[in-house]
Amino acid sequence: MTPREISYAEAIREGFATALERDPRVYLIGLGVPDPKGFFGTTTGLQQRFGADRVMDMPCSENGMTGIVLGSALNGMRPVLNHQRLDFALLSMDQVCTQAAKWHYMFGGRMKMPVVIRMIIGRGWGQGPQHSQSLHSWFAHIAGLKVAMPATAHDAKGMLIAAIEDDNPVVFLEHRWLHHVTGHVPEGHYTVPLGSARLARPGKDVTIVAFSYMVLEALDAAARLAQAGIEAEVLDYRSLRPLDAGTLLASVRKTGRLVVADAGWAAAGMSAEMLALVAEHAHGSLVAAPRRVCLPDCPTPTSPALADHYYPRAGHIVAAVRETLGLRADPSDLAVSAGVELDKPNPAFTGPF
Amino acid sequence: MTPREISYAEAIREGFATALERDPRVYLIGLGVPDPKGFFGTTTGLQQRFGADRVMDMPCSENGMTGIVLGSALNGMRPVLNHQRLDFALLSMDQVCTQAAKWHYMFGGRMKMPVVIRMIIGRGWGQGPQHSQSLHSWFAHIAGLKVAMPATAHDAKGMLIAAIEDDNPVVFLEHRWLHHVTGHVPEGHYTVPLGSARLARPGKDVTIVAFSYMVLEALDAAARLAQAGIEAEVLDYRSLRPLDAGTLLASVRKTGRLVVADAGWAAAGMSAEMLALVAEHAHGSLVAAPRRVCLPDCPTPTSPALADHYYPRAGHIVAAVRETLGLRADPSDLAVSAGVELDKPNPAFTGPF
Amino acid sequence: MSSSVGADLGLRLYELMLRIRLVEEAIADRYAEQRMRCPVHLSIGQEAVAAGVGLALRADDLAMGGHRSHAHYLAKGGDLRAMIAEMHGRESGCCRGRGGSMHLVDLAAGFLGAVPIVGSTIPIAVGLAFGEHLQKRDRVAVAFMGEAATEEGVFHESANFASLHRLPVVFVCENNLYSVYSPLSVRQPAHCEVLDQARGHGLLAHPGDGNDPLAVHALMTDALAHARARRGPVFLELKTYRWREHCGPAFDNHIGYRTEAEFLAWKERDPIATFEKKLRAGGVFDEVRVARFIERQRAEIAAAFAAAQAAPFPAAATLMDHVYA
Amino acid sequence: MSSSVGADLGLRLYELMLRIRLVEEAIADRYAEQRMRCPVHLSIGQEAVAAGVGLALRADDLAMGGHRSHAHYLAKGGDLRAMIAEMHGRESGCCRGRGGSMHLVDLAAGFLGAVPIVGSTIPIAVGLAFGEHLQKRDRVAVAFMGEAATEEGVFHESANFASLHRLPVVFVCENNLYSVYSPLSVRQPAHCEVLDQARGHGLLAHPGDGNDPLAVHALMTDALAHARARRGPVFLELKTYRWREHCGPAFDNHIGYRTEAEFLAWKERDPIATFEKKLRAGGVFDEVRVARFIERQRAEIAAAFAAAQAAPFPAAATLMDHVYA
Ligand SMILES: Cc1ncc(C[n+]2csc(CCOP(=O)(O)OP(=O)(O)O)c2C)c(N)n1
Ligand SMILES: Cc1ncc(C[n+]2csc(CCOP(=O)(O)OP(=O)(O)O)c2C)c(N)n1
Ligand SMILES: [Mg+2]
Ligand SMILES: [Mg+2]
Repeated sequence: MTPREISYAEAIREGFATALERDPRVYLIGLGVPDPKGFFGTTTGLQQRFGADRVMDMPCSENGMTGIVLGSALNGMRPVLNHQRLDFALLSMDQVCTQAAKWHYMFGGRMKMPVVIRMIIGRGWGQGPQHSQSLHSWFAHIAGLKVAMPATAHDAKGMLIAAIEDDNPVVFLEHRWLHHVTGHVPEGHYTVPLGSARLARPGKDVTIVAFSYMVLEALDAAARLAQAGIEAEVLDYRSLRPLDAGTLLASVRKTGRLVVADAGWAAAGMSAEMLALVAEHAHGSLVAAPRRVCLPDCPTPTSPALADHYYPRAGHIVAAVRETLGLRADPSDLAVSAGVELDKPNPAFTGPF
Repeated sequence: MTPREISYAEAIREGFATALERDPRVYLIGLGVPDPKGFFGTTTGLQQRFGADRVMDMPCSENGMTGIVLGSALNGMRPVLNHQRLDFALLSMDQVCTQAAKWHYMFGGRMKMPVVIRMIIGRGWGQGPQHSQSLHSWFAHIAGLKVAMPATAHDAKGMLIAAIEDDNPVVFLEHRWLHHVTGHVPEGHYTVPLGSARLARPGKDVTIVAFSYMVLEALDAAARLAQAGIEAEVLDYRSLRPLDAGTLLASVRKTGRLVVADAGWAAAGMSAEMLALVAEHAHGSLVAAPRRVCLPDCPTPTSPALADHYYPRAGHIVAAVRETLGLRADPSDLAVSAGVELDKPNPAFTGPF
Repeated sequence: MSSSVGADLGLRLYELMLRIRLVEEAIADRYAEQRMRCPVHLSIGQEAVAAGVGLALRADDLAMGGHRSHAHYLAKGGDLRAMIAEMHGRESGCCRGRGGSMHLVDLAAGFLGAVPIVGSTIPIAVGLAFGEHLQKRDRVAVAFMGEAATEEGVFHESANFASLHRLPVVFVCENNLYSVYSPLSVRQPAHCEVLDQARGHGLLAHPGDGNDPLAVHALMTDALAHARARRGPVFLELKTYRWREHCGPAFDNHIGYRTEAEFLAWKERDPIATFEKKLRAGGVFDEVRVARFIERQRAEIAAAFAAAQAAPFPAAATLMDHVYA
Repeated sequence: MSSSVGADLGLRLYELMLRIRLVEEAIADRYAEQRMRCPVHLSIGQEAVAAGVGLALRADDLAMGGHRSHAHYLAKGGDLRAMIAEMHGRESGCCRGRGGSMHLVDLAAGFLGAVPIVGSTIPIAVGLAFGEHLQKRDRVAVAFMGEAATEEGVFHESANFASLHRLPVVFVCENNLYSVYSPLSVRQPAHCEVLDQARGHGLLAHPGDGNDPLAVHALMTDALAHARARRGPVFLELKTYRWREHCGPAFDNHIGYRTEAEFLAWKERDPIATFEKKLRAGGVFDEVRVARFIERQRAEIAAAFAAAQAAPFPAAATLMDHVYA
């Protein structure tokens, strides 16, 4: 029997159904959570199944609604707040980072804050400057938060359930371009612990650390590199906080080379943290300068003509790996196969959103 | 004639007066800007001198007021928005990071956004978890912002004027514990360009990069190290964005050792960025693992008994430098001189805020 | 509508609505070609608001909008070619292709920007008015907003400050009953009105029929006089209805968040057809003029699309331009 | 106040105000010793609000506050020793010393937290009420807030949601005319009231004399009945006055943001002295009981300070405790 494969979006939906089923304190709330589009298919049918007081819509009030879910959590509930774009959550940074993250600590451990705040990272089809920010590095900076950013359908479900069952505020980040990607997902209840990195592909020549959607690009890059006889080890850093530094350090001690592929910006971000950890704790283990493959240091342009040059792809990772190996640059790395449209998550996508 | 010495707070006030004088488009706004306490003495007398339509109070509406100053900037003004604590600005991250930072870019360069947003970083005397966050690393992450964080009275005035004259949004960060510190400040108009690091003390054995208040601690550390015959070079990273990477790289190529002292948290922060830049661009130049001296990875506790162990001091920097030199740890590094109270910026301080 | 001024205003309102409708229908028709590779939020069915407001404004007045602002931009006199080019992601677009359909700007026309974050241009528009106030000038700023934007705290912060300083700003709230697929009933209490919230801040607040361009124009004319005379900001709640899906070119009454009957009832009240009837009844409808107008519009729209599609994309080398001024 | 129940309530209100006053005066008196090393925001002069609300609440009702919440905490039944220890930064503090004066909690008493960011506990208190609603329980949540908090957008977002779901929450707004040193005139339009804003969201909103504990108690009793019966949230605006500086122990009428005359006029209306006069006039003031009460309070306060100052500080090794649950 081949293992069951479902999409990342369906995995999220299963995770929700499992959590809603097991614990009457769990509820989902967010703009459009029960709407016909089902939040990119991740909540479809849940209101029908669990009722309007478990799966519900809300006003367009991100900051207030964050505080409201926090209060409900202090009073016995286990809410999941859903944002269709991470960008909208910038209205709620006080509640997320100054309140939720610090609540347990600043009240001396007397209260718990079991909330999950889910944010989708947009990309493609003109999402542009205000619908595509991937600010996971901000959240990773804040003690008291947990930050989950699964790359596979399996981890999406398992980490979502773990996040809901966790007694701390968890920022749960999903890249829009992962929703349609399928993978093996067990039925029923299981958890993937928050706080561990995943070895996505073993290798010995170079370590590629990747976050979220970039794990796919990294695996693609590793496959291409394998054809050139280069064995890349790919680490899926699905948990940004707590951060599993050990896996990174062990890998670079073995490979001696490091490329970090981030779905966000470089400056003072997670990619910097990975390089810094290696510098501090594995000094001398790198035989070549490490490389970061991140977004260029500018806002996201809307025009596909620019966005195509904005988002790094597998080819950029391959090129960075070549650099760490002292190999000559190969311009064909960045070639785009005929017919591939870089502003679409998959060929079936036709917009509008 | 000895050069004139005034405090950092007075330097800010002079900078404001100079800017208000020279350009009728400049105005200051913020909670308490014209009040009797004069915003820690940085705005005292300015309303009397320039009038209530140039120096004004506002409602307790951080997000809205940020948008309002942005709009006024689009319509010919050059506002300075003032927050008594950085923490309050978390309510305005949408306007600061999603609007102001991206405005010039996302409208194809057709509009400019000349605003200065000033934020004070609290510390000491029970400022605790919600009045002491130093989130400069967040702003450093965002393209389109400029981020200034002067450590001296001279730079405070010169960078403030430069910020006001700049056509981009500038986040201007002042550490509360710098306000009383005096230094040479020229009279009249001058600017310190945004985007350059300052060599605060030359040395050849180790590079200490410091941000904001930590520059003082770093200089203290360097003085102590000098007594042990160790010549530390101290770099004042007063500009986080644009970032002057060259100064850092040249210094570590010379010294071969790096300690970064940040007034904020480590994880995915500016300290990580400094280590990452060195790893990428000066690989092999470090003869020892670099060290970060940052806040512990937890919210700020209020009790002085804990805060005393929370904030890193010169001694921690000395200890870190010793590590990079392979010297034995000296427990006396962290000793606190008798009578020194670590929760006060200076002996004259008696609270309440 | 007996006077010739009235007749001319009527025809101009009619033509402006028609222009907006024709442009947006062209966008809808051509969307499937996949050459406009960005979200589009159409105002088809809501044209009376933009037209009534647009023609009441002085040319040098200022306006800002949101995600659904093609109509606002055009009504304020925004350049059609630059807008269509923007949707096509071209260097000739009003944002040089960096923004797309939800980021529109035409400085010459006084349209100072639209952004897709709900509510975020409201304080910025109030800031434009604050700039007028500080510089002792007399332009008025308009904040176009949907009714969901009143749920954002920033609307209230903006209204309070505008009211405090009696700033020359008019909040034009198009209440089309939905935010995406969410009806008002899951977002705002049934026992109070959007208008009450505005009044709570001391704004002069009026309801209006957002499908009647003449009513909108009259309300807006009064609002502008009030705001310009510094008697305080004004809030207009104009009820109307979006015909197509929230985002994209299609109709979507079948997907379940609203009924076909509700849609049909509103379609009955089509602002353009209804107004045409009124103009005809008043004897001021000018077949020839309108026919010529439509022809010219179609030509202009076709030319705008042709120009956009022929225009160069931004060069890759310019990716990092415009980050800093 | 003829019935014995009324008399008893009167005395209890009086005693609670007195307790709050005595505690805060002790804090003020001892602040210069520099053993409470954190900001303190005193409610001296505003005690009637906390007392009137506190005694109207059911013991299991819930409350949250802000930067100026010593009074709210005590009125809700919060543990005095734990509060004084908290101000001293001790492990025995209500937050184990991690919070200080602006972070108060007593779960047993139903006081679920105060934080210094203006307005930030308002939605959280509404969330407590939402929790009651979802779990079909009947406790009411109180959001204590200053009048400046109505300027924060989050208040409006919270009020809208509370109103939408008729949540059992009472917003208790102490309007003491100032935010730090900023008078209302630079923050809110003169031509509208804080209450109007609440009404705009469909809240039942009442003004009240924040210096009259009986009036507050009566208003709050009705408000609680309304909220508990799920007839909707209630907003009370209680006018009162802070006697001391915004933050710290001193008087500050000389520094220029308000006049000595204004202060004296309010001092004339001292909630405690005025109420005492009323109790005496009603013949229900009980000298002996009150004298004993004061004695007991002084002893309890002295003991709380002594205990706090003798209590151990948090150990350095516990710095990183409680970051994660
Ligand atoms: C802050 C924020 N929250 C959520 C969204 C998602 N969103 C995009 S358009 C929209 C609907 C807003 O409704 P309304 O203001 O009534 O305008 P309409 O679409 O009806 O014209 C929403 C919720 C957003 N863009 N910004
Ligand atoms: C979001 C935020 N902005 C500003 C401040 C600074 N601040 C502390 S207390 C205070 C006054 C608030 O006034 P009000 O709500 O009327 O309460 P009061 O102090 O009068 O009791 C302000 C502005 C803050 N703590 N939080
Ligand atoms: Mg709408
Ligand atoms: Mg007040």
